[in-house]
Amino acid sequence: MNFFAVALQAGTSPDINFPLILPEMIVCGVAVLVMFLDAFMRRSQRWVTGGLSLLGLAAGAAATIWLWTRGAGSLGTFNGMIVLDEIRLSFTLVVIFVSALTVLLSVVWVEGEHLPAGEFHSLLLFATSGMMLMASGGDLVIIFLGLEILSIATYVMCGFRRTDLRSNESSLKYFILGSFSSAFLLYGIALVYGATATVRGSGVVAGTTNIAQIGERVMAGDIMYPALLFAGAAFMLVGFGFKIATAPFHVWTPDVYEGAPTPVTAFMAAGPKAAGFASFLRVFIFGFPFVGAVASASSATNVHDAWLHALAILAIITMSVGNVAAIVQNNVKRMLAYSSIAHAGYALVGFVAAGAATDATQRADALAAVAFYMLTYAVMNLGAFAVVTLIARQNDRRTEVEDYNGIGFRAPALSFTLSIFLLSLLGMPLTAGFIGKVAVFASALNVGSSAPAASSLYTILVVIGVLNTAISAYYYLRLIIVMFFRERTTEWAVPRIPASMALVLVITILGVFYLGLFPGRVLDAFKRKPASGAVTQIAR
Amino acid sequence: MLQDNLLTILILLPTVGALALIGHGLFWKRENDYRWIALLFSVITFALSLLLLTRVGENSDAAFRFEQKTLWIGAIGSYYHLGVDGMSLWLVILTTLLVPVSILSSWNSIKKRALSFYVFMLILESAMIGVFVSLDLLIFYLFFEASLVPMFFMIGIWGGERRIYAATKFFIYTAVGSLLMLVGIIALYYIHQQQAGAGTFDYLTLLDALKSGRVVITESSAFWIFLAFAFAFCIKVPLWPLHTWLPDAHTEAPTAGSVILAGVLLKMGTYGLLRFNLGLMPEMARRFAPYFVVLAIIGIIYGALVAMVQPDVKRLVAYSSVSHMGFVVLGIFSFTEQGMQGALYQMLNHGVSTGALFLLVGMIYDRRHTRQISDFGGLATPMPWFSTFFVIASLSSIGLPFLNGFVGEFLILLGTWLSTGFSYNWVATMIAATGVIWAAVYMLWMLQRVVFGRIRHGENARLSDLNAREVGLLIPLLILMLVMGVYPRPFLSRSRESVVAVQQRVTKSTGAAGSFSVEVQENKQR
Amino acid sequence: MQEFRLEAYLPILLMFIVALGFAAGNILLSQLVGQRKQTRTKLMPYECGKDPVGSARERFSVKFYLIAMIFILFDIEVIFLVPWAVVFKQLAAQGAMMRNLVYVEMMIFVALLLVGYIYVVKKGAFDWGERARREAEAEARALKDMQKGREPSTNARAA
Amino acid sequence: MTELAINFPFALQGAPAPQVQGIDLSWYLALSAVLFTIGVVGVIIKRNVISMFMCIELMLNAVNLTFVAFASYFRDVTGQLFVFIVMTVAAAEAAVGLGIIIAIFRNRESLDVDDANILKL
Repeated sequence: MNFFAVALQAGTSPDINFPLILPEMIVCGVAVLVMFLDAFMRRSQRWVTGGLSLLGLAAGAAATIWLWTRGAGSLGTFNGMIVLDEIRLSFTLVVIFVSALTVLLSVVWVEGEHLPAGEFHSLLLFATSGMMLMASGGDLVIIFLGLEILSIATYVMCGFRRTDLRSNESSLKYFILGSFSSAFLLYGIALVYGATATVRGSGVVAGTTNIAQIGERVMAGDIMYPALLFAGAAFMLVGFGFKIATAPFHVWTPDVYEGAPTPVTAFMAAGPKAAGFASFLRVFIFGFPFVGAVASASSATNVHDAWLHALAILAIITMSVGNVAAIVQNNVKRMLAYSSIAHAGYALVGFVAAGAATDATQRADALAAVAFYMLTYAVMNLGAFAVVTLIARQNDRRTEVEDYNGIGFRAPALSFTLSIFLLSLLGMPLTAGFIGKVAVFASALNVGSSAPAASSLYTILVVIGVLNTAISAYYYLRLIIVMFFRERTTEWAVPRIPASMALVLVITILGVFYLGLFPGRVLDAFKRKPASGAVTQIAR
Repeated sequence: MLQDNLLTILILLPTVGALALIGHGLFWKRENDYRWIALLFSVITFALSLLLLTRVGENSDAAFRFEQKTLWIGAIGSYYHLGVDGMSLWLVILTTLLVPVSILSSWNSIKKRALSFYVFMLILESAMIGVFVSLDLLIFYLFFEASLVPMFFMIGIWGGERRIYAATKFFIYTAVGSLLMLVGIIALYYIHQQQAGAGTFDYLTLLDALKSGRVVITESSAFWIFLAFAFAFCIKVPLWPLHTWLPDAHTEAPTAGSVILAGVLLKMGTYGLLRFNLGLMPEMARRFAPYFVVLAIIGIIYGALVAMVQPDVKRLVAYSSVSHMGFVVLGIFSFTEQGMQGALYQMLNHGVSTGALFLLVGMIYDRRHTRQISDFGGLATPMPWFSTFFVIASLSSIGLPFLNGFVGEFLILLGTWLSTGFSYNWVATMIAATGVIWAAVYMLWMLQRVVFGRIRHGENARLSDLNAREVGLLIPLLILMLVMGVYPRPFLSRSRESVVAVQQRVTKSTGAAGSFSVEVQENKQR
Repeated sequence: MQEFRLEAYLPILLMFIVALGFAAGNILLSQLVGQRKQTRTKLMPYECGKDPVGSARERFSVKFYLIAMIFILFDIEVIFLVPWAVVFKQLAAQGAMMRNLVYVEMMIFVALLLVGYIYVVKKGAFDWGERARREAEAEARALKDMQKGREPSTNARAA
Repeated sequence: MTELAINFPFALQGAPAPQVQGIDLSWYLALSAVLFTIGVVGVIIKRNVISMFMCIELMLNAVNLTFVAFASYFRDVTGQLFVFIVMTVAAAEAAVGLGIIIAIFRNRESLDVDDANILKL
């Protein structure tokens, strides 16, 4: 249950284990520190705050790896509020990676736009700690809290270019629709909380918001109000669907991504999406698990089937809508926004596979595939947005496709790197995007091959995914075509590449090829259970 | 050392060359060096590829040589597995031969962005070699797709007027097909995992499991997987009616691009059909054979007829490719030793002859900047060398005896005649044979209008004949045409056992999906 | 039903006294210590800071909203203090270590609030000084211009 | 009153209807569902940013009502704890939201709140 509840009722000591949340504490602490520093420094010094942020993120990553390899001991799990498993840790690393690259991406940009660097970096770190909490939450309270920490920081970051109306508008739209979806999620949580109450003898045992407990009760068919559970799951599906931008809850994405400052767009497309997937996966796969043979005849057992099929349909719609709509876009950021919707759809295929998996190995494989997909998407997406930032110049002026006309051989380094990222997003072999897609699609086919009854569903999902990849070729290639196959008629000065930006490009390019050529280590690592003291469920 | 890692070296050497080019471009920026570096690397690659002949001797058995196998992605279970047998041997050598030839052909015609051009060319060479030597399905797919990108850039940047349209069409057509193949590959992996314990992408492991019956692909799965593979390869071949990307791509590509496209890229399709569709799903291959034969014959006739009315020489040669590749598919699906050997031989022939034709068209285009047949006429007078080569290449393409085309087409038609895989095989043979006549019609008619007759346009009279470089790069192709036409044994005997192995597999296998029962005749000609 | 005992409500009485004393003390202190300037505005009847005569649709300075928002933020944090205070005694009874832990945790929470407060101060949210006055005057000018139906003058816009 | 009693699907079969403070739990849930729906409809049909924002607050408070009703019925703290967090979050969102709205008004150089409906959210 929760901290206070247990303390009051049982009179036991609270289940505190600080090492378990060390990464979160480090990042959060550095965020406060950066904020504090920013208040006392006269001129905002981007290198100080940026460097400090990077250090903090590195320390957070180190703590995460330490948790993974050494473990946090079996002291406690804050009464099941925090989990320690490979899903949390792999998503945490992805999120930290995204934030670190965003810091590098924004350091020079923030200065060029005459914006306060310290504020930006502390917001970014707060958002990161929120995302990390989302990945590590074992209780819906923590997940909601993390989500809100993330969202509130991101609302501000979207509108960070205060004097630009596009940025304002993006921020407002994100704010309205983001809090709208949060309310849905919250209502879902409330209904699940009420639904999971059980009857013991003559008394009523309170409902729970602990995901593992929800899972146990659903498995046992021990649910007082099954109908409420369905409704709650549906509301949560909508809430999370908004956050990770699945169609038909994607309407905010293009506007927000287009209007937000480009580095923020890069961050939003990669980080919050990964974090959203982490908690979405955890809530649905562990909270409403596959019941199988244990099932009593109660209708509660069908929650799993219901969300699985809903999600499969969402995946199909998301992939198709994202790709088809991206074709007609003339703004590069908007195009990449639709592409990010499509990529959420591909990742959902892996999600469905993880949900449908009948044994633990299959599920672990599928979950690792989704985490890996998020990592590959983060790498190539951040790389692409880094180039877009450079080409956009100040005030995000040049983000139309025409602005890329014939720049291919004027700035070959930039254009070829962008092409590599686009081809990776498209899923060409030798790049990260290919392995990500293979991993996700393979997990779906794997599930399909071992569940012959419903196998056609998964095959259809994969085939639709593959056909969508072919559709996506059209708009990714379009940008390459515009850059290389057209001639430029107007003047165009080659943008100067600052050192931090060059570093981002080098990291992402190496990442794209490393993950594309030698993905084995990362994939294996994402499947590895934390060393010891891994308490994912609490025994009651 | 060299011998053991030969295939890896062959794949990597051109890429190393590309990196060297980029390095050179970054530090020295000397435009004239690029082509020399590219030529150097491609010639070394060619020389090394000849070492393959040392272990794949005449009458050698069907086993793979120069095998290399290292774990690539443990989590997925994919191996870096290479090997070469009689079927892939000649395709590799054809690739390594055509690349230096096409680099030479673009010696002066590629002025703009030369660095990128040669870099793409060398990367393309790596990918193409990789396709023919990979024995792991995922690696195969990887190279298969990777060959798209450089070609896409080559058409798009250095192509003709409608290059963007052609490049996009080329990319999307081929990508759609190969992506479906990817689904098929992953499905095979899990079928193996389900029945044999561990999943694998390894071709030989899969083949063993299927041969021994440890793994049986159910009929419905085999149906879809076969179609997925076949779709990918038929687009690449291209088989009618999936051929529409080809005339555009060939016509708009720069000369070197057309040579590589016709000479090597199309062969990936037929090679894939032969290796994977027939090897892994022989029952399905038998079941689908009649449809493939019909489509191949339509392709032969259609390609020839459309070629006849083309006003553009390059487009004419492009459509002739559709016709020729139809022959190859026909030969493959005859399931006789002659037919399949002929198909393999015809792949090489087509690479050499059509490659030479595209080179010649490119040379005349460099001089006149037009490819319209009506703009020429009587070139024999000002350009005797050119005309001689052009006539010989055209005749080889038609299939004149003593030239290479004849051997291939004759074997294919013979094989089709002897085939028992489908009924009315004699009808098929006869219709296909008319394709040869049509080829003679359109080629000779084109020759008549371009090379012979009197000069109708004044500027044609002042055209300079081929220079030493051009003659030099055509000579090897010409010698090949003659040698392959007169003395095909060294080629055929090396590939025979591998081809027969596939043929035996198709005709003898009786799997769960063997609902299509055929009276399989033991091939008496062996 | 528990017996009614008046002494149980003693803390509430104390609370009343402290609150009353604080308010009264402040008024008294400002009367005694503060300097007095009789301006026209100050001699106006008090109407919550608004002009008693004129249009009701008058715009406030954005500063008021800012203060209000900051107030809400700090105000709402108190709700975390209440449950803590409720269970503190029980937790503290479990031993010195637990007591210290729980105490330090709340101190960290308060310290974080303090950091936020210092940040707000340093960023000038409470700055009603010269700069803020200039801004307010510029806003007032812009308002007047608009009421007269003109476009806002350029210098108001720049301000 | 008995005629109005609706048989909610989550009422236990045969058992007496669960009550909170002498009122059926169902009524609390129905009220919060109605409030939530009003909020959702408001966000969808309103064109004024402030109104939309208020509708979102309404949704959040509807959720709070659900939580409190359940928590009170279960005699459990979890739900109430959630309410605390929701209230804090709502306050933070209010601050950020108003900040965003003010930023927009400054850039539009407009004093009228109703101008925000140009956005056509």
